[in-house]
Amino acid sequence: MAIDAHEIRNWLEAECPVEMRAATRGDEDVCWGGRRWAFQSPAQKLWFERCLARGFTVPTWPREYGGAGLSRDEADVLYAEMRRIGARPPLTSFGISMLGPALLAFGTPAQKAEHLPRIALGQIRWCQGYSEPGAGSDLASLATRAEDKGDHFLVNGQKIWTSYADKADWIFCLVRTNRDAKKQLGISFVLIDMATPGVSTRPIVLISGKSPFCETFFDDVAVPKGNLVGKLDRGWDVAKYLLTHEREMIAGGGSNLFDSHALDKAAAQVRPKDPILRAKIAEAAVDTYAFDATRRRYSDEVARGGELGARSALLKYDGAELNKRRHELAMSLAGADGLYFDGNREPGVAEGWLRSKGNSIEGGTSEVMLDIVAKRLLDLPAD
Amino acid sequence: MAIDAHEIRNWLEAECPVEMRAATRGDEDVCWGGRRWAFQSPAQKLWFERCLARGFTVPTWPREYGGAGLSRDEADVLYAEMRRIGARPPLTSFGISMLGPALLAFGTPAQKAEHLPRIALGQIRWCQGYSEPGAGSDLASLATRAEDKGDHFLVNGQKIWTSYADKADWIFCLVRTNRDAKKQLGISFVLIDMATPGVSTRPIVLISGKSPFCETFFDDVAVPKGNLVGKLDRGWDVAKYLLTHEREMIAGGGSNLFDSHALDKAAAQVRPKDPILRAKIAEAAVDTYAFDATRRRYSDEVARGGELGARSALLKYDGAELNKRRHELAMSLAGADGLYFDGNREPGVAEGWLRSKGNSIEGGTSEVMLDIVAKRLLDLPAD
Amino acid sequence: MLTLDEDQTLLMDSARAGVAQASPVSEYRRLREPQGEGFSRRFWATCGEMGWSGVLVDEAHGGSGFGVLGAGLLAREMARTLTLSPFLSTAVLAAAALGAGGSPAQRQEWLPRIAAAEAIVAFAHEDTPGGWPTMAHLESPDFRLEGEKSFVLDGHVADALIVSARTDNGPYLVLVDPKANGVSRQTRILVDGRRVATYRFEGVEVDEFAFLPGGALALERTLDVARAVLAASACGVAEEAFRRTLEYLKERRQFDRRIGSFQALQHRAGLAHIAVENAWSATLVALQALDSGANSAAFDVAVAKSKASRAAQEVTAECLQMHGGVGMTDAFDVGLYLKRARVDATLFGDAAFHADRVATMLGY
Amino acid sequence: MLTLDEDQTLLMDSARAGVAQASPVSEYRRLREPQGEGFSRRFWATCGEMGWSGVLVDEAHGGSGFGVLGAGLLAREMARTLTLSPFLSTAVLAAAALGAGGSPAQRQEWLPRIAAAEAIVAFAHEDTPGGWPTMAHLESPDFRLEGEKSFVLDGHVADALIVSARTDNGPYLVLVDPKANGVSRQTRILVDGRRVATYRFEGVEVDEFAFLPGGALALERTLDVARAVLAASACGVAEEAFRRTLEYLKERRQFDRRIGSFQALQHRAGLAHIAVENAWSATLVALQALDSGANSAAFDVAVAKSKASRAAQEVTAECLQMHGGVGMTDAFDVGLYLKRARVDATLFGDAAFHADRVATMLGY
Repeated sequence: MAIDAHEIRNWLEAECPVEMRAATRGDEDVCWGGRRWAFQSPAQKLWFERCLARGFTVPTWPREYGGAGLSRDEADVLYAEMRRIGARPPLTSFGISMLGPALLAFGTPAQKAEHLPRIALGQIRWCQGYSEPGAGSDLASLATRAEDKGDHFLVNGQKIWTSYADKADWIFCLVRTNRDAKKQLGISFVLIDMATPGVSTRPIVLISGKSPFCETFFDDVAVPKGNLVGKLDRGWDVAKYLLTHEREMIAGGGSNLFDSHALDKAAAQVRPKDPILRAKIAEAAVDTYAFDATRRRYSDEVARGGELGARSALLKYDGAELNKRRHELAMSLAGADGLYFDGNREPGVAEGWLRSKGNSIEGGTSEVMLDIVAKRLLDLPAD
Repeated sequence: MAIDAHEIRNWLEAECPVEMRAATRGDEDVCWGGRRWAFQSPAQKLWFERCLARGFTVPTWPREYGGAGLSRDEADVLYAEMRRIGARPPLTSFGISMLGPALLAFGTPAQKAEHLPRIALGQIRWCQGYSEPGAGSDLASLATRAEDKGDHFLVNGQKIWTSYADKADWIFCLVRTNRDAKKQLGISFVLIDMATPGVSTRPIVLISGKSPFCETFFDDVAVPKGNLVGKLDRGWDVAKYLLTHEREMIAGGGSNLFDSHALDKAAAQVRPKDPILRAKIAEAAVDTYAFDATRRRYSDEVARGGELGARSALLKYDGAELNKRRHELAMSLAGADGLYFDGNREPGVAEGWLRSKGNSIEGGTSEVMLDIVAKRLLDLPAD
Repeated sequence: MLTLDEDQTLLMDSARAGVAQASPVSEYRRLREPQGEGFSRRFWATCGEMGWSGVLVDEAHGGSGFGVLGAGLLAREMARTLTLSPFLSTAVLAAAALGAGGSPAQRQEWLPRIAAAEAIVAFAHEDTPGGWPTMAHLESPDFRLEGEKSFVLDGHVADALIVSARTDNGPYLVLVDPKANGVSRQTRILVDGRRVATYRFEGVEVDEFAFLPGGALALERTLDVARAVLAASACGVAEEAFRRTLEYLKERRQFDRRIGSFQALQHRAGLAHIAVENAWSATLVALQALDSGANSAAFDVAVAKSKASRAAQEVTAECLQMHGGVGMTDAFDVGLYLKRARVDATLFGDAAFHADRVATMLGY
Repeated sequence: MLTLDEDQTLLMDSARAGVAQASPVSEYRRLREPQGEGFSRRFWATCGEMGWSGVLVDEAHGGSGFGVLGAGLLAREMARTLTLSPFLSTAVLAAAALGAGGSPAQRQEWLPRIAAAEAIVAFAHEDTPGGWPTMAHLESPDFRLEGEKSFVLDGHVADALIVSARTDNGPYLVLVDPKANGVSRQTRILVDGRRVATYRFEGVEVDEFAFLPGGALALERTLDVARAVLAASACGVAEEAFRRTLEYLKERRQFDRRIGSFQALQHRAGLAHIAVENAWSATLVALQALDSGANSAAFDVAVAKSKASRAAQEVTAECLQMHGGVGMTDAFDVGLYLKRARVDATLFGDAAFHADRVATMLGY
């Protein structure tokens, strides 16, 4: 199926509700889907359904799984047209962005047939269970274990930082299936229905006051062996594939982590009277435009057939640090007014600032990213 | 001998030549002494001789060695009065600042009697031989060896960064006397007459174009055993004592590394038109005043009987980094005019900038200083 | 001498022990909740008993007279456990204003009650941006006050207000009864749980005895005292956050090592330590200069507030990062220090504002 | 696309090989000495043969027409070995000025000779601070030029000058014969060995055909091209210094380890790498924008010059520090890169100057 930019443009103009053409203000504007999903507005529902009919919830997935079967280049045309009118994604989920690609690469035909359409249709909401209290940056030291009980695994342990686990239907997890093997070996990638007895979650209150993350507990949870993705004890391969995929999305601008114009706009509005603050914003603007140029350059090089590889770590590091810097400066720009933290306040300067502190921790800490840059891009020795 | 501030003040007013009350502009204003010394002005000679007569070339040394026998508190009174009128030191040398204190602590009576008076009188100019091409930060891996030949050592090897070795009469050196012992053990502290056959020097041209340092070569140099200071194989103790002494001098403001007002003065003169540059200078000024407050606070705490200890590393680190930052900003303040590097140029903006780059290398690199801060002040583990 | 004398050391040590006992971080967590007053009257009474609320009040008025350095030492200790109390508003701002500019009658009326922690006196200075500038108009026989003030610390529970107002004779401080006709207020909560009020004054009648005779000089002095004490508070925040982080670095293991053994973190911890040390040194200089009446005091205060604000923000952010994911949770304390640092850094002029003043005072 | 096409890649690769062969760092060391001309006429001739001196000259005038991106690629390669040549003055500044603002006759006279590297044309723009601003006064039938210019690259050997001057109709560029009556000059040496001249113009007669018709727009275009190409040069300096430093980090041993294995140095090397990458990306954007005539070109150039200047200064300073003591010696090359970075960063506006322009263009 070839895609025609003109046709897409017309279709979007006709079918994308006006309300769905404004930037998402926060979680309340995101369409997540799932068993317990209730649309937040008629426009959201309409937009979701219209996209679904064309396979545009997952444009690059094969049609048999509910996608539109677009190539990457074709999908880029669609995305560009959507960006042009500021259209929101019809459906957002970790099933689309993370599990789907992993299943397409590692899943059995049965797994693909079972899970992919339900993701595409927004019927099942997924969450990710990687980190544990004792396994953060050092993920390979994870301790949640899955014992072989013949036809099923018995899973016991605890995950942390599972995004929206309290709202999710299923979770994809890294679990230890072999205690004798060394660290990365002996880990498997399994899918667990959150409705299984023994699964429980507890939201984590963040410093911003929000609770997008949970602790997730597994207490003698029985998981059918058919839910193992990839080979037994080789879940690390699946996780690594996903991680690369995730960081490449950042490179492609697929992350909303980073808004290269937000600081300028705020500064132009407020026009900082303080010359020192203005100087700091100006330098941050220069660094931000330069970083954005690197992100685009790498993306163009990949589009020309290059490999992004470990450069994704560079982008992750710098994007996160610049975003933190932007929020620090936005707070300074807001002055004392930015300190209000109650019901009456202006929307979210302080919340945004506090939330941004996690950017350099989640998805690989800045320290781990710099280790990767040094060792893999610069080839510096371990000794 | 008690010292009387009033008497000292009168004496200085009467005896310190007016020409000796201006800041030293560079090496050409320093009185170094030594066998080949020629005074650079009649005033320099007069001031030297008048101080010598009162033991003020080495005020805290015992009178038998040519000093004035002042206590530290008494000497502080003298120094304060000298600073008040901007009096230059009558004599400067590594013999006074480094070897003297080591001999006073570790020397035999014979060594003290032989060397200290000649330092006090400005007759012998000393240099320091520690670093080697393969032993910089890792000084303990030095390879210059001294073989026991009965009544003398036979010294072979190479030193680097020997300040003014081409102008010095004697050198104090760390040499390896025991190859089997581990690193620090097996090193000895010896005194070598530079006139001994087999000693040669070669000046090192720096990026600033100046050559204050040399490489010094020892080729079958015979050194009498009486020139060993401290115990055989325990020269590291002497060197460590000296290093602490050196860094404490920085804390006491005894180093001219750091001028906390230089940047302000330059900025107030030029009044940077560029607001970003002004902002950077303002932040540097804040950091500089704050650092200077720490230097004074530590100094006051030591004066009250505290120990400076490893905090000297903190002062060394921050003083050096701030001085480099000051010179970077001074270059920016000078703009394109600061780039001239020929006979016609304004005195030394670029030279000062280039010279400052060595601040964070000499006397312990910034990296080693931060290691010390982390391990000794913060007690962080080595694992 | 940039050292503490015996009395000052004693004050600091007893405050550290007393504050930790009377107002630990767990107490802060209780007090920050929106339903309460945002501070503990019991702890405020303790401040009275210990002589802390009277730190800037002379002995003749029942105070302990430890001076600005004493106030700074107390603020630094109180910051370590994130104490919420009217110390800054009443014991520092109001006492400084009355001490520097109050008439004998004004001082007699308020200073003993401040020293005894029997009154809460708030200081209203910041004109609401875009609101009315606060003016006092002479309409004989009395004055009328008009305007709007924001960020009035503890304004929600104040027994009296000291309001800065423009007059035809320059700026003046005016004592105002918050219950007077024409005064209205709204309570707000800041990101560190602190309460402030926004005050509106509409045709509020004040008589001539309400004006502090000290005028503009008293205002400047009060602001400088507040800035130096806030710098000290910021130092306490940064020091304590860093102390806890060092403990964490020595405990937390990843990759089979204590994370504090990683050289990159060691060097960054070293830099944080240097920042904290320099911030406290600069603050000590400023506190002493205010006590001695040194000519350099205004400059020293600007340096201290700029340095301590920046250091506190940067160091607490580093501390959070070094904690990794758990640092992002409200359950861990490190995020609380980050928030408090931001508030201390911002009130009465942030790092950039005071760096600009430094440059201006130095003539460029 | 922020990528190079085949021709551009070929140009870059051949320049890298050609420059390294024709003008290695050892050649730079010879040329910087004060006794010579400060560049090699032989290498300049090579530039002519290779089409490098004609990079901005269109094919109709004998150039290779690679455009601003081509000029940036060449400047970056030439910077790697610290090449000294009239490339920036003649092939970039003069060619850009004539191309953007020259009359057909002016272009016909000079562009072919520039493309062939048969002429050295210097660009005199910077009024000496405190000196006379350069003005062109109309005194019929001719004009008279008055003023003083500094930092005229290769002014000491120029066959012609292009001088910026104020006129009653705004700024104009004027072609001036350096041997004309009333022109005097003094040669100076910069910290990276580069020669510049200070020119004085006293009643220098110029006829109307000496003015470049392009006026102020041509001047702005020329400055922007020079800034972008200097940014590219600064990138080359930083990249090469860093490449050499990485080698050193992998070789040099202290404490029984290669120093490149110390995590603190690894992370700092990582940051240097990121700075270098971002500087080049921003520069590439600016070079392309100048070629495509994008509206954003002036902004992109300001970003690039600011970023590349700062990155080059900071990265070369880091490189020197990572070399330790030997970095301080003239015998090692790393210090040479530090000096060159400072000069590239300073000429035509430093990092702070252009960051200020960025802020102004963004409206704050």
